[in-house]
Parts: sequence; C-alpha cells; structure tokens
Amino acid sequence: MQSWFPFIPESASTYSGDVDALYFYISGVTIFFTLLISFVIIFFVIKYRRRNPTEIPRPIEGSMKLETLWSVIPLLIAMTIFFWGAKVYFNQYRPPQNAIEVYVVGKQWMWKFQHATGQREINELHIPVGRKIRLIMATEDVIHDVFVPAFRIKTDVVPGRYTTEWFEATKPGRYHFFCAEYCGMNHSGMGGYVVVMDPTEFENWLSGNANQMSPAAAGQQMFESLGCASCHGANAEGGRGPALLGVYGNNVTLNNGQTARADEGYLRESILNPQAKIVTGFGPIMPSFQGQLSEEQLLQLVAYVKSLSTTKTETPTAKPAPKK
Amino acid sequence: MEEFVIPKQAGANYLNAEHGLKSWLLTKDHKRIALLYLGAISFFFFIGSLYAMAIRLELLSPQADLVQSSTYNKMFTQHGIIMVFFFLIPSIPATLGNFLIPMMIGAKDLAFPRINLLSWYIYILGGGVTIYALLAGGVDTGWTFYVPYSTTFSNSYVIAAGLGIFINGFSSILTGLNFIVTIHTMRAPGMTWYRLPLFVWAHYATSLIMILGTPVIAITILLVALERLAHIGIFDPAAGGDPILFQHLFWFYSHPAVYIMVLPGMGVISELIANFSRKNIFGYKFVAFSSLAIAVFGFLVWGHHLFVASQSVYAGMIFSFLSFAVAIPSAIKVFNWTATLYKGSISYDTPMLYALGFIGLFTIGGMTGLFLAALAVDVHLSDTYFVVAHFHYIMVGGTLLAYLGGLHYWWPKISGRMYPEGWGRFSALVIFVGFNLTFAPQFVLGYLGMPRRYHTYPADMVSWQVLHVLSTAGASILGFGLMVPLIYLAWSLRYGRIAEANPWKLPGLEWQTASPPPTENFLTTPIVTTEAYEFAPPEHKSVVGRFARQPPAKV
Amino acid sequence: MSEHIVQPRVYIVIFLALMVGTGLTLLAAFRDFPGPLNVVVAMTIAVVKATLVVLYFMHVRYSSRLIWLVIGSALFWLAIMFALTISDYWTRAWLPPL
Amino acid sequence: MTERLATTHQEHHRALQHHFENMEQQREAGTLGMWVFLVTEIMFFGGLFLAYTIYRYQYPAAFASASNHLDIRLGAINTAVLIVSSFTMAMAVYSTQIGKQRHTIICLILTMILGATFLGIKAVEYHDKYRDNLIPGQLIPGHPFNPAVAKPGDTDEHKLHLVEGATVRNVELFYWIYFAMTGLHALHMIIGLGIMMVLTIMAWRGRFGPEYHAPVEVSGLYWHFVDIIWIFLFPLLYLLGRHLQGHIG
Ligand code: HEA
Ligand code: HEA
Ligand code: HEC
Ligand code: CUA
Ligand SMILES: [Cu+2]
Repeated sequence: MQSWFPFIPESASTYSGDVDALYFYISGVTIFFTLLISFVIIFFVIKYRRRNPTEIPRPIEGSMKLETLWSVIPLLIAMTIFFWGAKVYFNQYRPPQNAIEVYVVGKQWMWKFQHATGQREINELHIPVGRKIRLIMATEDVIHDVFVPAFRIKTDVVPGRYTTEWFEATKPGRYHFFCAEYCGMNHSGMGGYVVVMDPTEFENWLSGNANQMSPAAAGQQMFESLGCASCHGANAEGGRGPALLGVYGNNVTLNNGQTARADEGYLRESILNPQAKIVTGFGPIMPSFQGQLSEEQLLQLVAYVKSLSTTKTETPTAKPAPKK
Repeated sequence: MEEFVIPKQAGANYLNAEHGLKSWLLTKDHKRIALLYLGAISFFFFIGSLYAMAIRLELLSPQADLVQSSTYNKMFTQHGIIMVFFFLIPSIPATLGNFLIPMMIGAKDLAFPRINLLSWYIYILGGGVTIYALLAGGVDTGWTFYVPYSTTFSNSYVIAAGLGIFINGFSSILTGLNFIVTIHTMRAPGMTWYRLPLFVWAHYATSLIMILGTPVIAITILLVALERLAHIGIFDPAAGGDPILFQHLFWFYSHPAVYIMVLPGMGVISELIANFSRKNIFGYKFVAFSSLAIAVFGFLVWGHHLFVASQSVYAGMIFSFLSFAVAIPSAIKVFNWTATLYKGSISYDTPMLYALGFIGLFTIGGMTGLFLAALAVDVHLSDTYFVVAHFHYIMVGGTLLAYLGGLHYWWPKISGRMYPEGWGRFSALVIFVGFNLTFAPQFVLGYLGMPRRYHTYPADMVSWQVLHVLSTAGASILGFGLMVPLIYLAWSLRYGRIAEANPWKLPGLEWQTASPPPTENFLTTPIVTTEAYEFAPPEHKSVVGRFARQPPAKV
Repeated sequence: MSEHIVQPRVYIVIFLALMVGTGLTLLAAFRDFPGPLNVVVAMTIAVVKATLVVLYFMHVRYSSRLIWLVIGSALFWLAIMFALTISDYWTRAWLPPL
Repeated sequence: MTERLATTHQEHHRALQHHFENMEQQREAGTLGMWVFLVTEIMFFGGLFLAYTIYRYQYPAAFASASNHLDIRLGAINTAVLIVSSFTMAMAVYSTQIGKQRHTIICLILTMILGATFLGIKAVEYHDKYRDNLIPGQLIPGHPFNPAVAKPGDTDEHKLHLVEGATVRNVELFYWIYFAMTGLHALHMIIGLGIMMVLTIMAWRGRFGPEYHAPVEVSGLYWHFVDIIWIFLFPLLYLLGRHLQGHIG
C-alpha cells in the first residue's frame, strides 16, 4: 500500500487490516455524501441563481417522504458503521488467553518494559512476530497511553489500576510507538520503538539478555522480605491468610457472599486495599501496602501470585503458537 | 406587516441615544451589550489566533526550534482554552443572539436586561482572571484539564485558569437563562412558536445546553481547583479517587458544549440559506426540532471521548451507538438546507458564500466525527491530528464561517453601514481555500499516526513534515483571509455606504425597523400575522411556475 | 392575575407531614433491612418529602405546565448523568476473555 | 388583525419595568427565570451527588464508618430547623399575597433566625470535625486529616470506628464529599439570608402587596430549594450507615 506518498501507516498487526477496512468504508461513505451534497448545491446555486432583483420564487412547503428518506438512509448506514466498529473493538479489547505477557510501567517521560523471563527494556520493546502479546500496564504518575500506529492500537495507562492491551505483529520490523495521552512537558518525547523479530532472532535476543531475574522470582523474594509469607506461608500455602495457590484466574468467594474474579486488578487491590474485598473465612487483618511499593514492585508481586496459578500464561520462547 | 412605522433614518437610534463611556458600560440595552461582547470576543479571538500561528510555525520542522516543550504545551492549552471558552462558546449567542433575539420576536429587550449586563461583566471578569493566568506564567494542562496531571503534577497556573473558566461559566448560564425566559414570555402578539425564525429555535436549544450542562463543568473545575489547593483526593487514586470520574464529569458538559458551539451557527445558516434564496426553509419543523433533538441527544454521547481511556467496553458501545444516533438530526439539517435552494432565487452575496461554505465544511467535519464514533477506528485515531482536523472543520470551517456570515448579513442592521461587497466575496474565498489547506492535511497526518499535543515528531517521518508544512502554509493564507474583513469592517463603520432599513428586502421582523434600530427596537409593539420567511403573500402559493408575481414593493 | 393562593391550612399539613417523614427516616435508619433496602427506604422518604415541598411550598401543583416541564427536564438530565456514568462502572468487570 | 396591541391603558404599576407589557408578564418571567435558575442549581449539586454515588458504591464500608461518626442528633435538629424555616417562608409568601406586610416581616425575620440557627449548628459540627482531625487533606494548613482510629471495644466517641472493610483513606474521601456538599449548601443558605435581608427592608418600606409580590415568591422558591437539597443530604450523609453500627470491626 505504500505509494509515492503514504496515506495510511504501515500495517503490521492482525488487527490493522480490520481497522483499515472499516476506515476505507467510512471514507467511502464520507466522500460519497460530501460529493453528493457539494454537487447538488453547486448545481442548484448555478441553476437557480437570481436573475432578476425583484423575483420571488414560489414557496415549497417540504415533504414528509423526503424527510423520512434522508433520516432513515443515513441512520441505516450509520448503524452498519456502528456494528462493524463495535465488533472489531470488542475482539480487540477482550484479553486473549495464552498470550505472552509484558509488564509495562510508564512514568514522566519514559517507558519501562519487563518480560516474563526477566529482560528489562526502556523505551524499546522486543517481541516475536506471530505471537499474541499482552501488555499489562501501570503508571507511576499521570495518565499515559501506549499507541503503536502500525498495529492500530492504543490504550490509556491510568493511575491506580492496570489496563491492558494486546496485539499480534505480522511483520518483522521497527515500529514507532508514542505516548498518546498528554502527560506534561516531555509528552512528545515519550515514545520509542517496538522491534518485531523473527522467532529465532528473538530467541537470540532473549538469551543475550538472560541475566535478569524474572518478575515472578523478584516477586517471590519480596513476598518474603515484606512479610507476606508470615501470613500466607512461605510457599503461599496459606496460614493466617488464605492460600494463594491457584487464586489467579479463578473466582474467589468473599465474606459477603459475592464472588470476584481474580485478575490482575483484583490482586492489585488485594495488596493495596485488602479491606475492600475480604475472602470468606478470614478476618480483615491484612495490612495495606499502599505507598510502600513502586508500581514495578507491585507488578512483580502480582506476577509471583500469578505464577502460583495453573492458568498458565505463555513464556516468551520462540515456539510458534499452535495454529488452529 | 405593511403597517409598521419605520422610524426615519435620521432619528435617534441605539447608538446615538446616549453618549459617553458610562452610557456604554452601564447600558441595559441588549444591542449595546451585544456590541460590548463583540469587542471583547474579537479581542480573545485575536489572542487565541496568535497562539495558533505560533503552534503552526513551531510544527514546520520536527525538532523544537522556536520554543521549548513547556512553552509549546502552554501554547496549545491557552489556544484551546481561549478559543473554546472565551471565543467560540459566547461568539454567536452573546453577540448576534443578544442583538437579534429580542428583535426577531418583537420584544423591546431581553427579559432580564440587568442580568444581561451582569453576564458581560462576569465574562470580562472570567476573561481577566484567565488573562492573568496567562501573564503570570500560563497553564499547560490542555484545555481538558485531565487529572491527575492538572491536580498534582502540573507546575502552572491551573487554579487561576480554572477560576477564570468557572466564573465565565456563570456568564454562559445567565445568558442561556435570559434567552429561555425571553423566548417563552416576551414574544410579540401573533409570534407563535412555529413562526419563530430558526435562529431563535437554535438559540433556544443552545440555551438548554447552557443551563443544563454548564453547572456541571463549574462544579468539576471547582473540585479540580480545591484538589490542587488542598490535595484532598477526590480524583486521586492514591486516596481511592478515580481519574475517570473526572473525565465523565468533564465530558458531560464538554461534549454538549460542542453543540453550544455549533447550534447557533446552524441557526445563522438557516437564516442565510432561506433569506438569500428568498424561500421559506424546506421542512421548517424538521429543522426546528432537529435543533432540540441535537440538544437532547447531545447529552447522551459524552463517553465517546473515553473509548481508549479504560472505560467499560460495554459503556463504550452504548456511547458509540448514541453518537451515531445524534448524527441524524445534523444530517436532517444539511439535507433541508440543500433542498431549500431548490427552485430558489439565489444571490451570491458574501453572507451566502459563507453559508454555502459552511454546509460543505460542516459535512466534512461531521462525517469525520463518524470515524471517531466508530469504536475500532477511534482506537487508532483518538488523540491524533485526525481529531484536531475533525473539530477545526466544525468549529472553524463551521461555526467561525457562520459567525462571519452572520456578521456580514446583519452588519447593516448593527452598524447602519454596508460593508464593501467585493472585498467581502474576495476574503470569503481566500478563507475557504486557506482553511482547507490548513486542516485537510491533518486528517492524513492523523491516520498516519501523528499524536496531538506533540511539540516534536520523529525526523524520519518525512511525510509528516510535508503535511505540516502544507498546513502551516494554509494557516498563513487563512490568517490573511481573516485579516481582510477585520480591516474593511472597521473601515465601513466610517466610510461604508449608509444602509437602508431593509437592504436585503427581507420579511424578518428585525428588518422592519430602522438601521440601526431605535433603543426599544420598535416604535410600537409589532403584531405578527405572517409565517417566518414568508416572501410571497399566501395568495401566491397557488401560482404555477417557479416564480410568484412581483412582490408588493417593500419599503 | 390568575394565581392560586395556597391557604395556611395546607402549609400546616405539609409541614407536619415533613416532620413525620423526618422522624420515619430516622427510625428506619437504625433498622437493618435486607439487602440494599436501607438505601431504598431512606431515598423513598426523601423523595416524598421533596415532592411535598415542591408541590405545595413551591406552588407547583398550581403552576403552569411549563413549570412542570422545567422541573421534569432537570430530573431527566440528572437521570441521564447518573445512568450513563453508572453504566460504565457497572459493566467494567463484565468482559469475558477471548 | 389590525387592532393595536392592548397596551394597557390602566395605571402602570410603579414596579413595572419598561420592557415588559404588564405586571403579569413580568411576574411570569420572574418565576420562570427562578425555576430555570434552580435547574442549573440541581445540575450543579448533581455533579457532587454523582461523585457521592460512585464512591459510595465503591467503598460502602468506609462511607458507613465515616457517616456514623457524624453527629446524628445535630443533623436531625438541623433538618427540623430547616423544615420549620421553609414553613415560615411559605407563610411569608402567603402574608404578602393577602397584603399583610407586617406578617411578612415577622415571617421573614423568623426565617432568618432559623437559617442562622442552622448555620450555627453546622458550625458546631464543623468544629467537632476539626477537633477530631477530620478535615480532609490540607484544607486547613497545618491541620491534616489524621483521625484517631478506635480499637475494638473502645467506645471513645471522638475516635473513628471503622466498619469491617473500611480504610481510613476512603473515609477521607467521604469527608471530602461531606464538606464539599454541606459547604456549598451552607453557602447557599448564606446567600439566602442576604436575599431575605433585602426582602425585609423592601417589605418594611411597603413595597409589596397583592399585585406585586414576585420578589418574595421567587426568593421563597430559592429557599425551599435549599431545603430540598438538605432533605437529600441528611439521609445520604448522616443515616445510610447507621444500621451497620453493630458490625464495627
Ligand atoms: C462544534 C464542535 C463539534 C461538533 C459539532 C462535533 C460533532 C461530532 N463529533 Fe466531535 N469533537 C469536537 C468538536 C465537535 N464535534 C472536539 C473539540 C473534539 C476533541 C476534544 C478534545 O479531546 O480536545 C471532538 C472529538 C470527538 C470525538 C472523540 C475523539 C477522540 O478524542 O478520540 C468523537 C468520537 O466519537 C467525536 C464525534 C463527533 C460526532 C459523531 C459528531 C456529530 O455530531 C456530527 C454529526 C454531523 C454529520 C454526521 C454531518 C452531516 C450529515 C450528513 C451530511 C449526512 C450523512 C450522514 C450519515 C451517513 C450518518 N468528536
Ligand atoms: C474555536 C476554536 C478554535 C479555533 C477558531 C481554532 C483556530 C485554529 N487552530 Fe486550533 N484548537 C482548538 C480550537 C480552535 N482552534 C482547540 C480546542 C484545540 C485543542 C487544544 C488542546 O489540545 O488542549 C486546538 C488545537 C490546535 C492545534 C493542535 C495543537 C497540538 O495538538 O499540538 C493546532 C495545530 O495546528 C491548531 C491550529 C489552529 C489554526 C491554524 C487555527 C486557525 O483557524 C486560526 C486562524 C486565525 C489566524 C491565522 C489569525 C487571524 C488574524 C487576525 C484575527 C488578525 C491578526 C492581526 C495581526 C497579526 C496584525 N489548533
Ligand atoms: C497480617 C497477615 C497478612 C500479611 C502480612 C499479608 N497478608 Fe495477604 N491476606 C491476609 C488475609 C487474612 C487475607 C484474606 C482476607 C482478605 O482478603 O483481606 C489475605 C488476602 C490476600 C490476597 C487475596 C487472596 C484471595 O484468595 O483472594 C492476596 C493476593 C494477598 N493477600 C497477597 C498478599 C501479599 C502480596 C502480601 C505481602 C506484600 C500479603 N498478602 C501480606 C493476611 C495477610
Ligand atoms: Cu506520557 Cu504523554
Ligand atoms: Cu464529543
């Protein structure tokens, strides 16, 4: 699609084709209506120009038929756009299973990435082609946003919670990514590159940077150093606090009889605001760790608790994903 | 309507009824207050435009060369704040609306003249506080004041700017209140709802939004200011607050506010299209009620600004659906305007050129809103230059053109002088060309991925720079085009041809009194016996053929 | 001037009703109703009290349709603001995984 | 349709403004204007009520604990005071309508006294919160939010008794909303008192009568509106957690 002058950015994810198709469709509708209205107006303006300063044209009252026609047709067209857009969006925002997870922390004005295998990067993200990648994103300060034009994805990173975004790159290459939520002085400098690599190349890259501790392992160390283990047991097998094995990804029954799905957001809340949702059979004795952990450390603790669960997430090895 | 007594030109009018600065600053005449607004608003437009030019110059090249990032951020913030809150929202309602609504409905003044003057002072106070914020060091939060940046992290004069907007909000509320009460209670005998000019309907709908939406932004800005002052935590996640709640509250007002900005423009266009083709508007009731529909539906779609802000996916779908629904009343208007031209007697006077330009540019601006309302496409386009192009197409290509068109159209009534027609047409054309060159490239830029509020962009994006250069070139033409009317309108105040009472030969009530009108508008309260835009007397309706008989000569 | 003059008798009755309502809501507050019923009871009483004030103290019962419309639109817009904002908070957790 | 408008040949009332045709139109405009203004007030407070709703839904326990710490007796007394003042205000309108200006003056003065009582009691409550270090954030410099939390069994009234599941920082959120809402409400009361002062003076000078009483009527609308806000604030802020007192953890 790259002509002498680009009108659309490079298209490098499974999602970008869908977005482009819809974009072209709406463009078609827009061009059609704009031309239609312009032509009709120009035609009328020339044909019915004032020829005599005193002429008074005959009044025309209006027409119910026409009004209906030009309300219903645009409505129908608009609805096709709505449903199409909603469908693509829905799929894009549902978290995929079996994705490679990357932890992302934004802060004024840089991005930190950490792979599940421990590799850390700043303002650059290396990922393998043809695999689902899921970013779990947090921010230390204000709202930021990870925007990769070539993948047609964008999600705000909001303080106080995790947001996620996923994609599957289809073409190796170096793609710009930007912070797309205004965040202060250096907002326009808060970007970098997503480097999409062939599986083998990626494998090499991983092993070339393999000396760092995985987030789950770092989380495990903190689990001991912060004293979590004193209640939850050295291996999180339980004690004064509930066992954390197999919590992630399942439903937890709370003491008020409701259930909550234990996703990353739930784990985050359990650590920062443990009183909010109390597991049935336990008292509200867990202290809050609000203000004692950086977003990165928190993500590591969450990664550790997740690693205790059988709901496996993929590790970023280069095995091609099983194709169905 | 032949029975009107049109005052002699030489007689007293609202301009020369009293003299001296005090007579202006303490006036309760809606026409004089409109002129006070006109002056103040032009001033703010001028300031906002200077920022726009600085932004365009800076973006000529990918690096930072004119200013530093912190300055650039203040530039677009202040450009946005001034243009939105101090120029576009009051522009048409407070000047043309203020001047014309009482005249169009046959009243002597607005229902609450003192409150009308008070709203001007509030506006000046709010504007003054905001100007203070700019001079003291500026604000850099973006016109959207997103938390927690605005509450905790920004080092700029957020409280002062917020206070300015807060104060200004009451000016808007009081204007809306005044219009609503006036339209309900002050119509002349015989002026039924369905005889109201569409300009009045549009302002009625606008006033609804002003009184229902503005209080919410007031309380929201107040909370931001308090939070900043006392670090209390209502939007601060560290205290359990939720930044997204701020966004809901902000857009609950600010989306409807975009209809405050465009509805009065639509009202002007309805007048221009009907009057300059000498036809009653096609589908009067549809155009009238579509204004109300926009005002009501406009309150249901604010969440389309939060599609990527981690709002619930399902709420996103509801908001997307409703956003498409709100496009329909706008579509109805566009089609009815077009149909009004059919078999009309169309003149090419300057106001009509602006009106025709409006229809085209508003269509493009509105239709590109559909890209943004389509969830999956908005994910890519949100916070890019596509959005910037979208709203400039509506706000500049739409409302600003309508404002200029209306100003030319009613200039003889307001000033008692004609503007130079040749220059008028010339500048309308230049503005049209310059405008498109400025903002059309930004659509492409946006889809290519250029984020908005960016001081610098990657140098390897050659295509981006090409588009930015085009845009800046366009802005220079646009700026030149806008300066021409500024000059000749001022010139015409002194040297323009003296205007007759009804230079365009139109049936509207405002043309049935002297130019400029006397202080209480009409010498006697008019009694209305005809429909709006009734050029030919009713007995001509049955005549076959395109034209009715020659009209009875109007005075 | 066709305005209705509300008689003191009416005011007194409404005044007493408001006092009784206040008493009721106080009593109800200390009882533990099942589920969210406490909120429902308190809000119902408040709405009834407010309605009485609006209808009689503020003479709306004897006012034009226009005034009814004005009040109705205020409530309608308030409802929009609440309903659509809550629609976000309420459905955030619903999203099923792919 | 040739007859001129019936520009009233009857005596113009001296309070008729020049741009109105007659007193009826002027009164109608005034009343409608006040109602439209009250709509803006509803939306103004609406934003706060929305914030309250969202946070209460997210932190029910904290909101209950914080609410239970408010002084329900003072709150209830204040509710009664306001209702009585609404009644006296209604009577002031009635007296003007039937032309008894002396009664108008008495009723207005009573209303003002009651309004002032309300504010006085509110001030006592605010002071209690100040003493218990419950003023959120740095609202009062050097006096941050820092309440003492009661241990189980402790019955000290000045300490915060947390319901199971509540955290102090979310209690602070409640107090933030509490002060924002009651503060704005009190501000409206103060404005109302000012208006009433003016009305009293006007009544004193004999300005009102059966033909001209719109100012009293319209101010009455405003005063009743302020009462209505309180009718909602009282249960929302003071009552909704009371039944949970048994569950203090
Ligand atoms: C006057 C101002 C104005 C107006 C009238 C509009 C009108 C519309 N806007 Fe726009 N908008 C803004 C000003 C305006 N907007 C601003 C300032 C922003 C950015 C704010 C910020 O973040 O700073 C914005 C942002 C914005 C967004 C968020 C983008 C983002 O940040 O991600 C969206 C998303 O849905 C949107 C949609 C729409 C829609 C659907 C309309 C509709 O009302 C348009 C309806 C009109 C038409 C559709 C054209 C006429 C119809 C026809 C010719 C018939 C054919 C029609 C069909 C086939 C349906 N706008
Ligand atoms: C009414 C609203 C309005 C108007 C009229 C304009 C007018 C213009 N705007 Fe603006 N704009 C906004 C509202 C408006 N804008 C808003 C809300 C934002 C978002 C801010 C934010 O992100 O927070 C924005 C942002 C914005 C940006 C994006 C900045 C960024 O994201 O980094 C850009 C970039 O090109 C821009 C350009 C322009 C230009 C070229 C004009 C031109 O149309 C201006 C034309 C005028 C002139 C060129 C001057 C005319 C000359 C005179 C009046 C006489 C001068 C006399 C002498 C010099 C002697 N605007
Ligand atoms: C004082 C004892 C104590 C300490 C220390 C403690 N916890 Fe807990 N934790 C509990 C109790 C009791 C519960 C169950 C009640 C609840 O949900 O609050 C719990 C619940 C949890 C849950 C939710 C489990 C589920 O089944 O839903 C997670 C996750 C958790 N804790 C993680 C941690 C981490 C991580 C740390 C250390 C940073 C930690 N805890 C420290 C006592 C403790
Ligand atoms: Cu980070 Cu913009
Ligand atoms: Cu919008």
